[in-house]
Amino acid sequence: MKNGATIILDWGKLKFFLGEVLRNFSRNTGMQVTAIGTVAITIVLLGLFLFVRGALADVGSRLLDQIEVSAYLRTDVTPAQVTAIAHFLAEDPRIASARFVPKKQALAELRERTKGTIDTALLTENPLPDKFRIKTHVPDDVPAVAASIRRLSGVDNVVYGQKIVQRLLQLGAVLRRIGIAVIVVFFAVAGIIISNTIRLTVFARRREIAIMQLVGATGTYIRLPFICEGLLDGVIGALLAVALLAAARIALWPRLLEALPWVQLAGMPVDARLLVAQLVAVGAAIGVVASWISVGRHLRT
Amino acid sequence: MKNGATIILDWGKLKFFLGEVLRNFSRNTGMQVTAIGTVAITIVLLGLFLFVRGALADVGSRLLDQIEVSAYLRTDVTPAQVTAIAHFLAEDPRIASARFVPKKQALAELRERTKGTIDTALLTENPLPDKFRIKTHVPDDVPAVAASIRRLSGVDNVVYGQKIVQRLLQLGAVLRRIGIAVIVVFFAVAGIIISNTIRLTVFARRREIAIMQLVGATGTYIRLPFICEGLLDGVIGALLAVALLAAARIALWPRLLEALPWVQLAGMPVDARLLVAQLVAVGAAIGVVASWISVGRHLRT
Amino acid sequence: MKSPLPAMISLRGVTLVYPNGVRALDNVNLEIEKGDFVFLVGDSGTGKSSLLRLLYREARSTAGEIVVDGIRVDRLRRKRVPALRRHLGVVFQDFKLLVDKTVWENVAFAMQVTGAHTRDVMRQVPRVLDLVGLSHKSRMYPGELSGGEQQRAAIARALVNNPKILLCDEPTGNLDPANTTEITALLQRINLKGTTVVVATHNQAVVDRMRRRVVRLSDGRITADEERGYYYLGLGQTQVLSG
Amino acid sequence: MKSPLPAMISLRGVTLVYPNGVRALDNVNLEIEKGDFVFLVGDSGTGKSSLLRLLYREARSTAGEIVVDGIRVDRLRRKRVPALRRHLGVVFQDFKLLVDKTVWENVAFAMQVTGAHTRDVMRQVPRVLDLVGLSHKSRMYPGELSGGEQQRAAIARALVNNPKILLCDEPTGNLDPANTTEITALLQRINLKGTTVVVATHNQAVVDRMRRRVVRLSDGRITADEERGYYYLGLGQTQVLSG
Ligand SMILES: Nc1ncnc2c1ncn2[C@@H]1O[C@H](COP(=O)(O)OP(=O)(O)OP(=O)(O)O)[C@@H](O)[C@H]1O
Ligand SMILES: Nc1ncnc2c1ncn2[C@@H]1O[C@H](COP(=O)(O)OP(=O)(O)OP(=O)(O)O)[C@@H](O)[C@H]1O
Ligand SMILES: [Mg+2]
Ligand SMILES: [Mg+2]
Repeated sequence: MKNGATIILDWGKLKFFLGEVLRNFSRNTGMQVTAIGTVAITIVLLGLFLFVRGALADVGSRLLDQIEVSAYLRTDVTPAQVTAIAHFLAEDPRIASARFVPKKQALAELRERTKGTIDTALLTENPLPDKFRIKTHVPDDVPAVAASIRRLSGVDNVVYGQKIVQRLLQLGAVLRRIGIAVIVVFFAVAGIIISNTIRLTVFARRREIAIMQLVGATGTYIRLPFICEGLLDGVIGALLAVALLAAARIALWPRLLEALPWVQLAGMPVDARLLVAQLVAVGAAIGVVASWISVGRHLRT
Repeated sequence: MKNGATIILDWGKLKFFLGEVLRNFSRNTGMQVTAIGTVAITIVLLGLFLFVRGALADVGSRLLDQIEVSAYLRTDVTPAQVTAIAHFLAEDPRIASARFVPKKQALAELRERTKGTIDTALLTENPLPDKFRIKTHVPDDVPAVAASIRRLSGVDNVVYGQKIVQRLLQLGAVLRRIGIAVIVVFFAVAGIIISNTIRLTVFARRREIAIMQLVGATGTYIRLPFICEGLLDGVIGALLAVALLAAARIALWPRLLEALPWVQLAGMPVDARLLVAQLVAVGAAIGVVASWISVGRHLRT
Repeated sequence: MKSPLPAMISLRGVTLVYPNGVRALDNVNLEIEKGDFVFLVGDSGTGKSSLLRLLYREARSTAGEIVVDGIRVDRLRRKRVPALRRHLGVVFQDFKLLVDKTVWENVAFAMQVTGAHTRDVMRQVPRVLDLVGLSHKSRMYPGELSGGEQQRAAIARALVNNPKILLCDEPTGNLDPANTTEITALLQRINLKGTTVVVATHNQAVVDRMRRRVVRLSDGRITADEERGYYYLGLGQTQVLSG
Repeated sequence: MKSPLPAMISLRGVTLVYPNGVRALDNVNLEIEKGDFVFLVGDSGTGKSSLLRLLYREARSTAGEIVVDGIRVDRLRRKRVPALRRHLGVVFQDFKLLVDKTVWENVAFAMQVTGAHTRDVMRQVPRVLDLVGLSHKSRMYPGELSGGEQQRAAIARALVNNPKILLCDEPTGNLDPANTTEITALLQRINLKGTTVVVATHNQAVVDRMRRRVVRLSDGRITADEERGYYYLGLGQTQVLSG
């Protein structure tokens, strides 16, 4: 009589086990294809979402990177006040650059902008004030920075594309929140669907599982092939998703660059190998967890 | 011996049939819950997508509805030319409004905008030109309209937020295309998942189906309860989705309005009853088609 | 002695080779007339179940002609198969009960698929359950029955439509002698009412007691066909048809 | 005569009430010693299978004490059940073969779950398949076997681990007399080598030919226990334990 406590692993057993997994895996091809397809589509959508989210953030900042704050100074501003303001602007970490524009240059710029429609010959003196041109690192800081500058002495008025910037910022915030909600829902959906698939696989084999138990198989012994099946589903699905994403990148990238030439998408810092590893890990984890839970439920009864 | 060709429907049969459907439906509660959940989530996402798509279009146009084209006229423009331009602008169907702004008013506006930073007392004569302020019906037309106005005689220069408008328009176009792709993928996913679920249900009952066939049941007789099961799954899932969407509207609407006060979301013309009917119809169709296909596959073997 | 009447069941040169290459039946010729009672005997794995399977088209013959109640079963179109099966009562060797239906429902189901009136179902089902002595278990599921009870449920289902032909595959394998005697008597009564009965069995006692026609299979061939035979090749008038 | 040795199987006041309320066993007392050969007889539905089910813990007794090979089966923790089952060989009344494994794999599986060496599996499996006369079908799936072949596959699986205790539920219900005789002789040989054998059966010929201990069940109670009994209550020394 064999001693059930001592499990000696030999090559035959491993071969048997792998055969078992491959058999389960290949027997219900249709089922596996749909399970893998589900994982693949979920992960493709996840990948797409991550990309779109990244791209949108990038697009948002690029869309607004021309936004600058103009701080008009009072006509009676003193040089000391100007220095103090320059100092203040240089110290604020949110500010990327601040340039002093003397009124002479401002007039030249106005002239340039309106292309000779202002007849400067008519001016006996420059009517424009001195100003600072300020850019922030991120557009989100613009309103706050503008407000803090407005409080400085010597500053007369602070102007930027208030309305449009505000709206874009609000929109961005809402979209970000919706995005997070969508990704949470997505993970829930993926989990439910894959666990559902494997639960049904187990359900379809409930009679076989009951027999295995009657013949003396332990829970782990019965569980293991299913776990491996889930793992395979997850990994293959993830690899498929990675392939689809890569294909999409190759096929759609040039068209995207063409459609949005001002976005330097190529510059987005993505470590492809890390991303692939992460997506595959997500797939594997989903497969293993889903099958573990699903099989467990049937073993208990 | 009964004549199989004459099927007489009596109350007992109907009761039996409904019992059959309800029994199948309630036996594997877990399975039904996941199937219904899948339909519900798919349809919720579909509803959300449709809403976001509609909202984005609305937001896009509202974001840009302040965008106006300024057509500066030459200082030597003749009254006849001004009339001709006004005429042209009035005739272009893409243009919503065109207002003539004499230079006096322009100066007042400039003064207002720079809040007294231009010392108008210094001006011996108004240095600004006359201009037209033009608004289009849709932001997309802005660049073309601007170009056509620039060609008119008497027009010196046409100015609008060129860069930002262009970028927003490009972005909108790209997002629209991505949106269509996502919705197509979504429908494919929903179809695959639901058909998968029902196929597995059928697969789990393959032995029972084989026995029914051996006892003389026709394909239709076996199919019908499954079809009804699919229908129930689809309809219940859709109703659940509608309930979730309604709850989301009630719970999130005020917060959305608060976040984006400038978007008059309330004004979006949605016929709630029609939408509900459509979503339920989509759910029912998915359920019936998926189960029809799935059961057929198993009956053939 | 051959009757001039058209046979109820007729196999001519029937061969059955399963997809895995096993030749289960080999050039079988057999005529069973209306009202016959035939025992199909033979060692395990000689093709008894296979022969029955051909008659209700669970298996399709590789060669030969099969006629059941005037229907060319070997040529029957898929769509017509349910109608054929409704005219046959079959007791399967492995019962084939629907595990998610009670005994009552299992038996009723076979009637309902024929489109029977509900009031007929309500009258007929308790009757056959009573015949096999299973009335007290009618609300139980197959998983809650003993082996013999399941077998009797399967017999009840085969009887419920009052079929012209009754095919029984090892119908007493799980029954005690008393139950076996009862079921055998039941089959005999049904046969007396005109039903053609074919019983594949290993039960020597049943065959020897009944003394009815015995068709002997051996490795897929009919090796003997006795009019009043015993389980073991005995005294009956032997007429080997083929082999 | 009672032996002072500790019994291999011992039931004391065992009652089994199924969830649906059926009282399958009612205050059963039974001692089976190491090396015994016991027939369990009784009408269909009297609790034979239920009694066996208690021994390998497919069912759990409602009351009473069950000891199998020194293990208190009625108190065994779930985690220890597989180990118990590996020490028993069970031939199930409905075979319980894995439909997606070949005969060879079905038999091997019962060995593999014990953690047996692959080379032992390769040696032992063909041996038991040969014992039941199924070597030529070892690569086939249960769905491709006749009823009797499936039954023999189930017997081979029960034997493969050389169990101390062999429980057979109607092991010859689908077998022809020749096969039945062979299987019975096999069980006897195994018993001679020291294995305790319990056989629930309806086969009168087998019981009457063997003349071994016969335990008679009736409505869940043991009504007779004869040392050298017949299928029908006969000459053997009667010792009713309870009822
Ligand atoms: N579905 C199948 N596929 C392949 N081979 C089969 C199939 N069913 C039966 N066989 C083989 O065909 C032969 C005849 O089987 P059949 O079931 O007809 O025997 P039987 O006479 O009914 O035996 P038993 O008395 O054991 O039930 C056997 O060798 C069996 O292995
Ligand atoms: N799982 C179950 N749930 C409920 N009742 C059951 C269950 N299994 C058996 N029974 C009932 O318990 C009683 C005893 O059944 P058991 O299977 O032990 O009979 P048996 O002696 O093996 O009969 P057979 O000779 O017909 O196999 C029967 O009345 C049966 O209906
Ligand atoms: Mg057979
Ligand atoms: Mg039993």
